Amino acid sequence: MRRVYLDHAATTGVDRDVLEKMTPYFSDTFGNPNSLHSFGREAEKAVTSSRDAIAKLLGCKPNELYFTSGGTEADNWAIKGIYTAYKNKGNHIITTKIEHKAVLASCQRLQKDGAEITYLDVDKYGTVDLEQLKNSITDKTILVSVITANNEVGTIQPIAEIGRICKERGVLFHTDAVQAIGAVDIDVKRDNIDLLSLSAHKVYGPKGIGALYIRNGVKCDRYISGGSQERGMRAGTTNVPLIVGMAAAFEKAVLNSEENNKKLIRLRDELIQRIEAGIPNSYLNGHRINRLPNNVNFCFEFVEGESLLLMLDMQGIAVSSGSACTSGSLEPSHVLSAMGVPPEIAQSATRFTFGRENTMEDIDYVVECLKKNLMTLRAMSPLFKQEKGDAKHV
Amino acid sequence: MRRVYLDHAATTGVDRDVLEKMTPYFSDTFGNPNSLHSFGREAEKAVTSSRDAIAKLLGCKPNELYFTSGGTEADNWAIKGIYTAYKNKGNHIITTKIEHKAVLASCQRLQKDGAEITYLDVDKYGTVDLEQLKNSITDKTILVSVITANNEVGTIQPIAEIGRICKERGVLFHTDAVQAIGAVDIDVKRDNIDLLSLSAHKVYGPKGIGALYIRNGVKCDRYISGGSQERGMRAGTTNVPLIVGMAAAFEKAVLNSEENNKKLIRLRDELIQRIEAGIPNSYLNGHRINRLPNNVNFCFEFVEGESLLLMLDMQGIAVSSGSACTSGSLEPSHVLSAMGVPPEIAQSATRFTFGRENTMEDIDYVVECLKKNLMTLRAMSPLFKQEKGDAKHV
Amino acid sequence: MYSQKVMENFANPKNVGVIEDADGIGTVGNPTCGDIMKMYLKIENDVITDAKFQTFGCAAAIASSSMATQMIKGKTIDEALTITNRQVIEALEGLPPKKIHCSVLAEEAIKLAIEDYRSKKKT
Amino acid sequence: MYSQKVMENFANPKNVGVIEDADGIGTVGNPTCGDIMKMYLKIENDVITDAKFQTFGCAAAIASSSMATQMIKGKTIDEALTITNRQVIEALEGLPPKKIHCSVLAEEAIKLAIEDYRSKKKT
Ligand SMILES: Cc1ncc(COP(=O)(O)O)c(C=O)c1O
Ligand SMILES: Cc1ncc(COP(=O)(O)O)c(C=O)c1O
Repeated sequence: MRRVYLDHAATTGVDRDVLEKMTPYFSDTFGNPNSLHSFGREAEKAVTSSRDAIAKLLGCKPNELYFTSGGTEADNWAIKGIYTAYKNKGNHIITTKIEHKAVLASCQRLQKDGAEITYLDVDKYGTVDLEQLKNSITDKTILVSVITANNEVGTIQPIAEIGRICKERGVLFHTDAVQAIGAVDIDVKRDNIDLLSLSAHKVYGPKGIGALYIRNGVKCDRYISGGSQERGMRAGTTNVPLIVGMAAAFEKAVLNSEENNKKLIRLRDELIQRIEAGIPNSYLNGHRINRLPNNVNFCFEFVEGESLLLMLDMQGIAVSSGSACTSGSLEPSHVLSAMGVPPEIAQSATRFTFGRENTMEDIDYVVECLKKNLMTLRAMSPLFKQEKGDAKHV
Repeated sequence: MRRVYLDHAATTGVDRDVLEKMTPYFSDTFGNPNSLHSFGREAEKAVTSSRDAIAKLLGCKPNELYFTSGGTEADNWAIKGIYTAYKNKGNHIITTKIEHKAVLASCQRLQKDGAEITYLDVDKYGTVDLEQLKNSITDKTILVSVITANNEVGTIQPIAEIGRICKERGVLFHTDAVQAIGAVDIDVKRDNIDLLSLSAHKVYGPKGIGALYIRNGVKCDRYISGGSQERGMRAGTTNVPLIVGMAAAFEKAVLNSEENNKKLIRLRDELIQRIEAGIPNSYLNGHRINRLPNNVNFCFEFVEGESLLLMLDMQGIAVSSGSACTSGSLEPSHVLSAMGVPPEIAQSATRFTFGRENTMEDIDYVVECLKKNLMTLRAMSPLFKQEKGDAKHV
Repeated sequence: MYSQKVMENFANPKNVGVIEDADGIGTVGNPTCGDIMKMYLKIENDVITDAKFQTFGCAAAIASSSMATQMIKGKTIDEALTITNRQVIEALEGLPPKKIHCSVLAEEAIKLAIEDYRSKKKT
Repeated sequence: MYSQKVMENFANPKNVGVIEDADGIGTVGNPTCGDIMKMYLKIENDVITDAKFQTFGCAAAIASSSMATQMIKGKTIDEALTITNRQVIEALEGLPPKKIHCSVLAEEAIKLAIEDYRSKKKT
């Protein structure tokens, strides 16, 4: 059966070149970089050059990067580490209603410890309101955390402007760039970013490795305690092969980003156009222009998302209903809710995220299957009545 | 040049069979196990069977295992997660002076938040005193954490007895089994263990993956917040290939443990015997019998450990001075201090840890190099005076 | 995550549709919660001679509807009233814990449709 | 972690040993802290004609001793007194931050040995 993977925002397979670069560090150059002997020093060398390479891509110094077990840990560390380090200065954190769960749950955890959290609204395209941000900053505010680009609907935030506002007001700025690396042009110095979370597996790197950038001068308490790795900031034996893989994946993603993005945008816009032209009662979620190059997200009225997902799956097409993290939960996506999508419509949200290997032919196949499945599911739905090709609520 | 790796307690290379089993999950079966589509379900299947396999080896249920980014995270989670979950019941934790830094630093972190920590003493062999343990338990005690086998000197603790005491007294028992898996027979139910930390890279599995066993019924707060992975207990995209690798490595280590250990003990005892017979002023650290099969740790009077390490390294031999985590720090090992080794002697501690590929010929080479290097370094030392083959302080 | 039986009943659901002259109709659920199930029954001499459904919901909801309608066809209404969500789950060879409520909807839809039939008969 | 120069001076340290009839001896450090350096000087007409050392310590301590003794040989004691730990580090092409104290020991050992020489000369 034909298989079309359109869930690259959930995860990607490791690029063959990347895997090839990682492989020697599993069984051959396997030393612990903390060891003083030659086995350790060889491993340390690979870690150092990986760190240098990633720092260059982000516009920071190598000693401002700390490796973590992924984007989730980086988000936890940034939010919780800044809170405990600065809570004597203030207990107020500003974030948004459309953050990844790693940020939201970390903020909710801190609320139990006495933190006050402001969750900024977004407009119907999922863009944060800069006026509301400015008005929310008080002298108790220590941190603003805004996702660079949303993982569900793909909306890209005005990160540089947020950075400028935070700098002017003297509060720290964290951004979760897990979905944005390679897709959005980021320079942490130019954009006044104080902390930034990364993960490798969204851009053809391995799962289970990420990084937190912490600007020199920012105090961020360590989160994983123990040994002296990462200059005493993040304990745990250094994951050499995965770090090498992350650096290789990021280099490929960032250095080829123009070309990659051009191709992805063509696919994205074609699918959006074909759905809007060919499928009634379908609504695009997210911003039309300030949007991740690989993200298409639609609601299909009268249909529930999981059913559509599983039907497409039977035809070999992999998509996501909402985000991989929330599918399986009963509540509608917190992102769509924040954008004002009514719950019965939000139930049908379906995310298609393209990758390097997708083609225009994939789109033909997907649109064909989509039409057929939506016909079937809508025919089955008590909410749907076909009237002269037009659909209305019962 | 001949290379002899004798630092298996710091890390090991991934076993070829293990790597082969992991490899398909990087680029081929690369799905996110949280995804509902077939790419996700294939990945989920691999995670489920890995979890089942590890549970079987430990004698627990699969749903009592939670994957982490390594032993350090597992230790942090256990200590901090139990503290926040039970602090209303009591704020007292008992641990030992010879824990891994991941446990010690986590306890020190909690002390800042109001926890009271008792650090149990050990005798000169590094064994904890069970009477002191019993006498330390109060009605405020919520957790006892004792390392199964120490990573520096290899001493194995009476884990089953500690489990029994904790059960009788109604306090939870955590053990860090990172060095013990495969080397020590562990059954979490039989041994009354409530929480247990694991890591893959000490037994020929990959770095950056570990697990925490939490007995069903024990409340342990989540530590990494976010998505719903690991039944809502540990957020972050599931690291499929590394989990597969960990299961394969543990199976190989535990199922062949008798044979492996027999071989390692032969090497271990041979090296101990050769050093004691051939090198004056050398003192074995740790217990002679209750000792990890692969661990040899000696102090060589009048010599500093790092110098010896680097000389051996120039001859292709990789050892550790103290533990990989503490080498590079200026204080003598906290483990040797706790065992009563005077600091000027502790400076010379050198750890040799064997692995599957080592041979008796390696020992010949190591002893020969050791003798030569010690002669050189001692001749250089102002503390040493050779008098008829006997050494005395100046 | 779903059993083979669930997937069969989802991929090829039985009894999808509307009975225009139904003797009893039961509607349960709420689109804001993610599922609506509407069950149509044709009843002769207290025997269910036909059953159809329309469902807006996940695979488990569709499979539960398909299975429940199959289970009640040919049964008397008293027999149909004894059918529990557990029996629907068993017939489907299991449902994930998070999806148990879908089988409850099926049980409730049957009960409501029979109630509707009885209340209509009275009037 | 160590420069090539440090490793050379560690692997083949120059001036290891004892000068039995030394004119000045300086001992610094403390075994409980991990390093002891003992420096022996032979001095003629305020010129250092020979220097030897015994060191218990890490590679950086041994290399610093080796380098420092090389640097002072042939120098007048006044010249030798101007040698700073920075100069030792430079000559070694750098030391890791945690090992800076080893170069300080070398500077101190020279100063103490010269002091010893001067105090002996006075008496
Ligand atoms: C925006 C965003 N942040 C954080 C994460 C978490 O990263 P990781 O899967 O590496 O823990 C993800 C993906 O899961 C994401 O899309
Ligand atoms: C006893 C012990 N606990 C914990 C750890 C930490 O495990 P990891 O390296 O997987 O973080 C180690 C090794 O580093 C160890 O030896």
